[in-house]
Amino acid sequence: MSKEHDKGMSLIVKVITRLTVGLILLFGIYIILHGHVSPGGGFAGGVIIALSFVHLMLAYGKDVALKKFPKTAMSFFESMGAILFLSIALLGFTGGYFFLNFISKGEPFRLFSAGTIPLSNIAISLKVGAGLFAIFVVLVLLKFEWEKKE
Amino acid sequence: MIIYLLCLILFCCGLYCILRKRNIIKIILGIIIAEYAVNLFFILVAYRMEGRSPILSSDVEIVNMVDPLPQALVLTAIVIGLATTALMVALAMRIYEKYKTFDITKIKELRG
Amino acid sequence: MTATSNILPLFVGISLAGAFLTSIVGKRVKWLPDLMGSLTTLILLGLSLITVRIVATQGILVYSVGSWKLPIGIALVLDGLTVFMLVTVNLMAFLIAIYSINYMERFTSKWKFYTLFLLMVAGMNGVVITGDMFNLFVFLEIAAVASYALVAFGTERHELEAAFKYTVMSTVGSLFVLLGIVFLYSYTSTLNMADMANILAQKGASNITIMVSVLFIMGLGLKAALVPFHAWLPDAHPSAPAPISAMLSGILIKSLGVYTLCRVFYNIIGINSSLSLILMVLGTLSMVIGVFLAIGQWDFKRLLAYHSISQIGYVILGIGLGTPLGMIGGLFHLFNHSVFKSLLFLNSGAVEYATGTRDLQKMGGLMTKMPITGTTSLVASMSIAGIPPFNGFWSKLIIIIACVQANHLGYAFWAVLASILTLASFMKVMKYAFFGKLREKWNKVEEVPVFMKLAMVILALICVVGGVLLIYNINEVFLKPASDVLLEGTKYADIVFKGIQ
Amino acid sequence: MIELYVLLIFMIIGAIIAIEMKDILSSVIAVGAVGLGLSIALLILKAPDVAITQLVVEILCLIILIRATLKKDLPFSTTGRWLLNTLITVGFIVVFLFVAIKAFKDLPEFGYPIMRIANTYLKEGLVRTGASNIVASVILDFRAYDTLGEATVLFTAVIGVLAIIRRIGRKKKDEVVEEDDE
Repeated sequence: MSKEHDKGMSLIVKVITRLTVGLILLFGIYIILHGHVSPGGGFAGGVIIALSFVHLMLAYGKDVALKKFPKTAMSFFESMGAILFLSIALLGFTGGYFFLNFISKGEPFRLFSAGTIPLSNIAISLKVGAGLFAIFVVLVLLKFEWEKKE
Repeated sequence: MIIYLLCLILFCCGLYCILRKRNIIKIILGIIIAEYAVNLFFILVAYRMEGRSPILSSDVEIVNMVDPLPQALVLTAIVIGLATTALMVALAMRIYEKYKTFDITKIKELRG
Repeated sequence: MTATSNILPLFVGISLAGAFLTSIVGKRVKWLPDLMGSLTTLILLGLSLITVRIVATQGILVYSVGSWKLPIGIALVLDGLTVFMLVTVNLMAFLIAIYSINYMERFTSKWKFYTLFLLMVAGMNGVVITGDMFNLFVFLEIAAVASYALVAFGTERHELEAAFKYTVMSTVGSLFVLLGIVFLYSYTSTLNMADMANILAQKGASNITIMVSVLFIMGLGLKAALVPFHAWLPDAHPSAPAPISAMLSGILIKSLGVYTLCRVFYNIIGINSSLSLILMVLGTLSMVIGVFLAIGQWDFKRLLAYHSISQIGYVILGIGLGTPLGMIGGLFHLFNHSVFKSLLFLNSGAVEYATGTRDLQKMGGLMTKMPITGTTSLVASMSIAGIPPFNGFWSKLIIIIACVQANHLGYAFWAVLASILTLASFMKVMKYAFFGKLREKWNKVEEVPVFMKLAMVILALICVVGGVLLIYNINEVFLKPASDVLLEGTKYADIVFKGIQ
Repeated sequence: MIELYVLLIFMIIGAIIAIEMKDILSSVIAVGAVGLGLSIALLILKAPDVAITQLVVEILCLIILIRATLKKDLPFSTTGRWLLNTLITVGFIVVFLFVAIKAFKDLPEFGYPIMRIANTYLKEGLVRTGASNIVASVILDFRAYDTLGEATVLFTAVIGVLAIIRRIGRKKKDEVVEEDDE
């Protein structure tokens, strides 16, 4: 515990981060799930999820953030999101068309409506969240050659 | 009319930055500004006077919505811009590692 | 809508699935990326050969993605020109994927290479097959973003620098294209190419058409490396790994630049005499300036890159002429150029693989040590220089005859001059690299591994028999439908609308 | 619509500051201000989806860019033919704007788009896709193929960044290199 406190920013930032990071994550999930009834959607929600982890990493340092969301999980979620979205597209062939919205549309204005749209939102958000956090981590952890020697 | 022109002036600011500045990060900033301008232009041509946002409500019927298609396209364009920017920043940081500078007049191993 | 048209979305779907699977599994299993790369491109090649037959028997095919009919959804269109480009792209992609199996052993992280390679193929297939303006932009960006990363794949200093230069110029090009699409959307309120062509034809000429033409010439000129916009090409193409140089020079600048330019100007905006003149002048400038810049080069790949600019000039000149003969010549030269320029880049890669240098002055006498590389390179050089009976001769001949027929003797003169200078330049390459005295340093040089040889030999065979494409029967199903699409001009719209029913 | 003009002028001033500022960190923050202005402008133009996305993308871009520029040396140089090159660039921009102004006269007036296709989306979007957010129904149903492309561009960029960031790119014949895969 004490070792964790050595890295990252000051105590005030850490306490506030602990309070807000969960809320940001939750807000991201809310935005994803309600993408088809209110503004937002998979992409914006995915970026918000990535930002919540970025927030954690800036405040606590890389070790804590990478323990919560390890690199292997990142690349897995990224590829899975992409494959999931492509499978939704290919599953449309069951109805005869690429990208056919093949699930019943349901009752409008409800959370469970609009066929494949919420599913696509989830797939995209997985991809975007994991992918953008991966880009951030890779760029932040990039140590220059001459920095290593010092 | 004037508003379209202002938007294209913003685009030209970005273009000037790309063409004339000699610093890698400034060039990236120029591309970001130009992208913003194009995205804004796309939304501007979709606007309708006294329009409403294209989200239906279950209680009241909303008339006079703005054009939803450009909004969907701009969402795509923003993501593409982000992807290009991330790639360019990665390239810029690797170049900095190799040359220890962002100045492109000093980074000239290749002849034009 | 028939069952056969379900083949259309597969071109993008299969290549994307290949790329995603490679990125998941390829990390752990070492041999899998090679297999995935070759297998995916082989399937795509098979599918594209099937489409040749489909278009010959059934005519144009239109596919509505997600069952949304033409103006409101995205339509995929399969016509003669699309088939022609699909075959060219997938044939080259397959051969280059085979070549990469051995060549990319010299690089780390092979799975990243194959993932990006397949994404680039997906982007090019998507650009070629789409019938929607914004969709074209999206797939253009996929291919372009993948190529930025691939140019920097060696991560040495000059490679990073070249990749940055390429990225900046190409992104500016994309922004111009996007701005052009915004103008077109605002003016016509549609994104479908056929619908757009109809409305533009109804509204007649206006300032918008001029503005959009300027934007597209700048944007797509940057992608195709026409002469005022060519500065990135001589850096980017030599810096990439050899298979990627072959992809970039062989098909990327053609499918992103030349194909899109043709599609927009002939089928959507509609060609007129001033646009045609601009295309011909740009083509001639590229042709002559490219070859003059190439003569003085001593770096093998850099020399080839300048010749790419020059040869793209021929293609644009032929297509810009606007006569049926010029059109066939331009498209035929496009195909031939992708064959022999890919082959030459693969040869340069083979030489680099064996000796570790690209400097022509340091080579010499390699023919005795590397007979297959030397022979295939000789075939490709004679092709590009336009010596009968190789394929390059026929296409150049057709373009020059078309120039003379259309009473443009000046352009014909420049075309002949550029051809002679190309010959001189490649005689230099042959003399310094493959003939002459063998240097002692190269005594231990060995011929390259089997897959590299295989790819080069197949390409050389295509060079030798390429003239066959002009024989009446084959021409009738492959080249002529492609040039017909361009000759129809804005009537393209009616044909697409007829195809939807 | 006066607020839109004010915002656009604010954005142009922000862009000019970003271009001309000597300190790169200040430039990056000025670009952040431009992006924020854009986000508010999108909200005024009734595009809430795009505004949210623009805002979050802006934040992420800014963090990455600040990371890239922090504590780096910032040399500025002007090349020999500074005046000539600037004149050519400005001349090009003036010609470009001149052609654009002519073209604007043929565009539909601001605030009155044609909306041929868009009316179909507005009328039938809810019934045929079930999503009350028409923008969501366009990006994920009517034009889902574009969104597949968009997701692929991002995927390409991630793999591309991973490829560029590799410390060792080439290896000699039969050399075994430790590969740090991420």
